[in-house]
Amino acid sequence: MNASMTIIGGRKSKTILEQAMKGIFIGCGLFAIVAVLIITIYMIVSGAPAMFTIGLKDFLFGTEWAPTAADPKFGILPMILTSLVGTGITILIGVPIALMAAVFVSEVAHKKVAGVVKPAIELLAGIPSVVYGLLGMIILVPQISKLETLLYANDPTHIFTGGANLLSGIIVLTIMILPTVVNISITSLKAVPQEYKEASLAMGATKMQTIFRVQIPAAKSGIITGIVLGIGRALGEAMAIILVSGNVANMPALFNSVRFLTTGIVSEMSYASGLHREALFSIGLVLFIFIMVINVILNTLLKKEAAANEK
Amino acid sequence: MERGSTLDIKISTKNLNLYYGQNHALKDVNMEIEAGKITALIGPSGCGKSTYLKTLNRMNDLVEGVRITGEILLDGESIYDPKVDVTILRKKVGMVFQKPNPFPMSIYDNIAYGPRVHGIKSRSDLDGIVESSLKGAALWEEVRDRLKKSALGLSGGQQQRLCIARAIAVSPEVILMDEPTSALDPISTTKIEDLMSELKKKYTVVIVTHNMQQAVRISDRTAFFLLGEMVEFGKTEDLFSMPKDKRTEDYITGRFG
Amino acid sequence: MERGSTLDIKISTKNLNLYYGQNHALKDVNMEIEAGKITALIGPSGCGKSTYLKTLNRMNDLVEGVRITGEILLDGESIYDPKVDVTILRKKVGMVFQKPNPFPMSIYDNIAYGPRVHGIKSRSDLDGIVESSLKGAALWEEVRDRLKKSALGLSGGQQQRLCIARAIAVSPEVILMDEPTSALDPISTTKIEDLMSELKKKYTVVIVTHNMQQAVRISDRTAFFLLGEMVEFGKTEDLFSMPKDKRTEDYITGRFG
Amino acid sequence: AGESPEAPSEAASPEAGASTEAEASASADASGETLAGSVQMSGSTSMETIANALKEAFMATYPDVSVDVQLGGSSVGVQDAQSGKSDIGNISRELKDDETGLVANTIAIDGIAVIVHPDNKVTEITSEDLVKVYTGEITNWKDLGGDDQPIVVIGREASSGTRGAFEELLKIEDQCKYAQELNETGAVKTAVSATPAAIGYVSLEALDDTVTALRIDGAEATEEAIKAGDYPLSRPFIMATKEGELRPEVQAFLDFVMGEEGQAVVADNKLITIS
Amino acid sequence: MKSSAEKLSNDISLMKKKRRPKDAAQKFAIYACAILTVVILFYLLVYIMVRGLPNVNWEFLSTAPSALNKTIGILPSILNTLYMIGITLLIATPIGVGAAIFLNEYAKRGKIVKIIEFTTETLAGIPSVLFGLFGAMFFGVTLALGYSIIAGALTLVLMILPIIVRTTQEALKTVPNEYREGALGVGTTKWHMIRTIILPGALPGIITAVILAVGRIVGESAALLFTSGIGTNMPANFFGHMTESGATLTVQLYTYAAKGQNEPAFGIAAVLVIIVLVINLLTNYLSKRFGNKNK
Ligand SMILES: Nc1ncnc2c1ncn2[C@@H]1O[C@H](COP(=O)(O)OP(=O)(O)OP(=O)(O)O)[C@@H](O)[C@H]1O
Ligand SMILES: Nc1ncnc2c1ncn2[C@@H]1O[C@H](COP(=O)(O)OP(=O)(O)OP(=O)(O)O)[C@@H](O)[C@H]1O
Ligand SMILES: [Mg+2]
Ligand SMILES: [Mg+2]
Ligand SMILES: O=P([O-])([O-])[O-]
Repeated sequence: MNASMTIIGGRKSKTILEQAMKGIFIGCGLFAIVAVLIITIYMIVSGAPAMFTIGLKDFLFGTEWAPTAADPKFGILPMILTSLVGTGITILIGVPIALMAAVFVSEVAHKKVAGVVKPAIELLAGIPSVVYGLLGMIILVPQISKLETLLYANDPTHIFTGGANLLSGIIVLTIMILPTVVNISITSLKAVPQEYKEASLAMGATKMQTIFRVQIPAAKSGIITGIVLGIGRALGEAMAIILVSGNVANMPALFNSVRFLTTGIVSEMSYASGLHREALFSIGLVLFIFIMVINVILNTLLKKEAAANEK
Repeated sequence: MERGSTLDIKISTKNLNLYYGQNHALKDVNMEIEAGKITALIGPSGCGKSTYLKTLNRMNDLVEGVRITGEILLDGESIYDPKVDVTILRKKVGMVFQKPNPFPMSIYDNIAYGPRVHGIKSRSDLDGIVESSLKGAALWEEVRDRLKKSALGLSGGQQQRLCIARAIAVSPEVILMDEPTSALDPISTTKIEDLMSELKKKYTVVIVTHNMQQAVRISDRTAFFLLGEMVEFGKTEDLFSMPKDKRTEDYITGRFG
Repeated sequence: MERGSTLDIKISTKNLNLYYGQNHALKDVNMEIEAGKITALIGPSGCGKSTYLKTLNRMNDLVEGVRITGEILLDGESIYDPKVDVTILRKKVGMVFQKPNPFPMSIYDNIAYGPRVHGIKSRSDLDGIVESSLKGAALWEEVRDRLKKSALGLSGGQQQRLCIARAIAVSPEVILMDEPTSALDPISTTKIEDLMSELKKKYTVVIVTHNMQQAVRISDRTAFFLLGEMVEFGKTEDLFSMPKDKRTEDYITGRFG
Repeated sequence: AGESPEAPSEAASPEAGASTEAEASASADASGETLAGSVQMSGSTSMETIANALKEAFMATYPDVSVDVQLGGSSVGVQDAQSGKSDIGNISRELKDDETGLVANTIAIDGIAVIVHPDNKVTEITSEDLVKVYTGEITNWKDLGGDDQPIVVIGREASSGTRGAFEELLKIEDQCKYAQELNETGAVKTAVSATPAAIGYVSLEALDDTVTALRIDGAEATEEAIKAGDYPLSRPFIMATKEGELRPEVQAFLDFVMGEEGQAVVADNKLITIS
Repeated sequence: MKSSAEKLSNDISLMKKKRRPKDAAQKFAIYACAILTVVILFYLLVYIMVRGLPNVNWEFLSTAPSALNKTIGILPSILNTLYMIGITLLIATPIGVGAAIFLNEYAKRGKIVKIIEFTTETLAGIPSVLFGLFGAMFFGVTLALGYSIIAGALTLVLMILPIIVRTTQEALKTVPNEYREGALGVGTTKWHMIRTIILPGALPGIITAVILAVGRIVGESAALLFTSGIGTNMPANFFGHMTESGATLTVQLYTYAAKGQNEPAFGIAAVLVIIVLVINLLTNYLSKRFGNKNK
């Protein structure tokens, strides 16, 4: 506490601790970079060679997946298409429903109703995805089977799936992403400044006009984030849909037994060896690239949007 | 515009009481707002100025637990009648808020929003309305080249004039303004004050202000509120030069508030 | 305390320039701050008062992209020398901010925070420092019974005096205050103004204020800043009664700002 | 001579090994109480129940040995045992010619039951028809004397020993047209029990009353029919180990399984013991 | 078609209610979707509980599954889940909090921050199957950890790191800058300031981060199936157990579901719903307290 000490120089030990802590924090920060680098490199190193051994065209556009046959085939087009179609339809159905439900909770519902519904949705967002798979397997698949029998009764060429098919997979995925998208949409709708709503109503707009023309557009970036998350969840989900989608690498059709990129990996991961195992890593790499591309595209879109709004 | 030509009273308030739950926020307010004039509402913070203003276009309906008794007539029609279509009411009685609140969309779309809501779709009609509204709000020259740009890029004062233009765009009869300049710098404030005298040529204006000089400068009538009561109401010059009520006098001479 | 007895200058600023990225926020400031006096910095918003104040204890180091040229000497030692230990500098040059910012801990711990940082551990020493600092900030009587209570429970004015006490607790030589009363009510303001004249008996005080009356009331020297320039600096009474610069005159007569 | 490392692994019965080696080397594996370590098994899902039952019985005797059972199908058992990732590979079929380097310890014989939904009128099938059903030549139950409903053909994943044995025994390798490929014996059983038009194959051991086992070529799917050689679909349960010397706890486990106690567990699980 | 002048005309009584078919349709859509969502979700919740709770009894909760006795119990899975949570958090929390501190308190806006934030986002976007794939190979084979709880936990560390970094960053941002200035103004060093002012202020947020991470760990299956496996042995040795295979509740639920053993699967599902409920209540409670404190 000696006030007349000089301000120059001073306590070495303190600076060493300072520097050490700073170093530790930098290290922690770099950890994420290292992790992503290792994962990326690992995926590429283990996934890329097989693609070339098999031939990029045969791999990506081959329609037959028979890795253990005497004359093995490694075509993953059915899985790619299944993942794209499955995720696409899921989002197409799930997002509007989720958005409307979010509007209901945040704008329309009575406080008390919202007070019950919101925590329930949060609860369902937190439930492990396998539980949705289990429920789909028990509740949904038998019903879809009945529907299938009804629809294809006179079609001798149809291979019956017993309800375990793309349609079941899509329904399970849709229900699974609902809570996530609803939650995020509620949050972003709530974040829309009250002033926008007031301004719109004060001009004689109705509540619905206000919701659809002002509030939803203003919440757009948050809602899109929710959609991105939903896409990520749907595209990346494995354990829930492996239980309900039949798991044969057919081309996607609602009543076909199908394999997604994810379930393709999971179902053979435990026993694949040699080129087969490498091919699974290649599927992983394809999935990885899909996710990256979607994230990057949507993020740039979002940023552009945000930038445009600021100008 | 002047529909009620037989009568100069645009809005009349009769025994208005308003409760926020237990909080009795407006107490037996009686007041007649003249057409084509600027009426200023003054009073210390929390006295109910904003609350009263919001009863005039039923923006209070949004607040939960609000209870209202008494009557407000717009051109002789009771605005709290259950049969009233609130959207028509609010089209007739526009509002500008304390904090400029343009929508996060282009300048053009901000102005066109109201007309579109009321069913106008034709591009040329909209173009015309946008231009005339912006001119009416003295903003046209500044933004004519950037109508497609986001309104959030405007300065605070410009944003507030945009909000005025947006309110004008649906051809209201009354414009309510809640401290429209309190968030602005002096230059923007002057611009908006200048605009007011233009506005009253076409619209009936009711303005809340905490700035007594402003009330004196721009308004024809002034009402002084205190603790939910309308204490005094009269010609602005009279109210400030020879207040009838002791409380008004105390307030305008700066003894409280 | 008066270390520089041969010299009355506590801090001298030489050709100080400061840039926030592209923004040239301080332009060639030269100024000598006398020991044991209160120096007030006045000027319109954005003129660089806070910026200059923060250069004096290097709080600007926290801002990204700051670039500084020129020199500031504290008792003849350059404070921007690379060898300087900033923590010692800040111990010597304490700071009180515009918004009272007590830590979310007890009153006692708030005051003891600084001394603990500087290595004082003994309970009785700390007790002594806490008491004397609170007395020095004229807060002791009001809080002696609630030292263990959270500082966030104090009123705004008390919180600000607590912050002054916290600054005093490390026995600084200089205390910088950035509009310390602008967030306070008149009574609290008076208390703090009264405190100032006490403080200058022991410390060199530099205060930023937007209130010219306050500068007149409390300061010995006043510096007028405009657009990053130090326009005029002199005895407070001289500066206000016969400003040398036209711009100073315009400002203190209320023609702008 | 007392330090002979081969001795324990060569010992035919655990009792004999234990009593002779105990005094000689005083090694830790000498008695059940002091034997410690871990035994890693992986592979067949058909063998999951028996493997877990044997594990439990073994760990009751040797509490300090931790036995772990992982699944993945018989091919995983082959690979893991070959690579040394597991001590024991569980394989529910014969080893193929190219699966070398392993000692095939057959611990039991199991049948493969062909199962249908309990409501299905069809209760028996010839092996020729079975081939046609699985290769997609017959697609409706009415062609087999059942109701007019399309057949849902359920099978196992490629690494399955059950599938391997089934397809090999019927000589339809790589020719099956499956509607569903499931990863576990239990999953096939559940799927069949939930799908009225389904047909599937599972380990005999997994049978219960949620499904009906078809008679094949007139023979019931039972232990007796298999022993008598009437029922065509049977295969061994093999616990394969790497050639060469085994760790004492692994050897002890195998000895236990082959011994009386182990075979009693095997019998309890409706499997045919090796005698 | 009315002209625009007519449409905006004020010659209309307030009492003339307009008919708005579009509004009605939109309202209908909102209600329909909301009811659909709510009905489905509540039905599922009730279904899980009705089917699951009857299976949950003391024996179910307190024993290991036995193939010999044909009984089912989830105690090992409960313990494995706790192991998984413990080990994962022990590693991920300091790293995540440290990274957040670096980003919020030390780093200057610039490339490195952008890269770290980008990679954190990337980590958050990678599907858990890929973590499983990577973890099984990298930790299981390359680092020779095999099927073990530790291999699973290390995999999960990578997965939950983004949650912890982001949530902690948010928490750090809510610590008012005035505190930092106040502390530095009396001459404290940066690390001391972080330790005494910033971290205590951000603590509720960090706890929230940890709870969110727990939720993620509890719910994970794909990343664990191939890393920590499906073992259900009771831990015999506290530390030794980490190197053994161990199924968490969710993994065990999956294995039962995959085998078609639905009753125990629903039993575990019911237990998981209750766990998630507790986690949500905790986060809500914390964020409320946290939110109020800063007002
Ligand atoms: N939404 C609300 N819910 C409950 N009470 C409210 C609400 N809005 C205002 N009040 C209360 O009603 C009273 C009047 O508030 P009002 O906003 O009308 O005051 P004001 O005169 O506009 O004040 P200011 O000058 O601060 O804007 C106050 O006591 C206020 O607390
Ligand atoms: N952290 C910062 N980064 C960039 N520019 C800044 C920063 N702080 C201040 N400035 C800019 O520097 C100039 C001087 O600001 P400063 O805060 O010193 O003004 P001031 O005189 O204290 O004003 P006020 O009376 O409003 O507090 C202003 O143009 C301001 O925008
Ligand atoms: Mg107000
Ligand atoms: Mg300042
Ligand atoms: O799981 P399998 O026994 O069929 O290999």
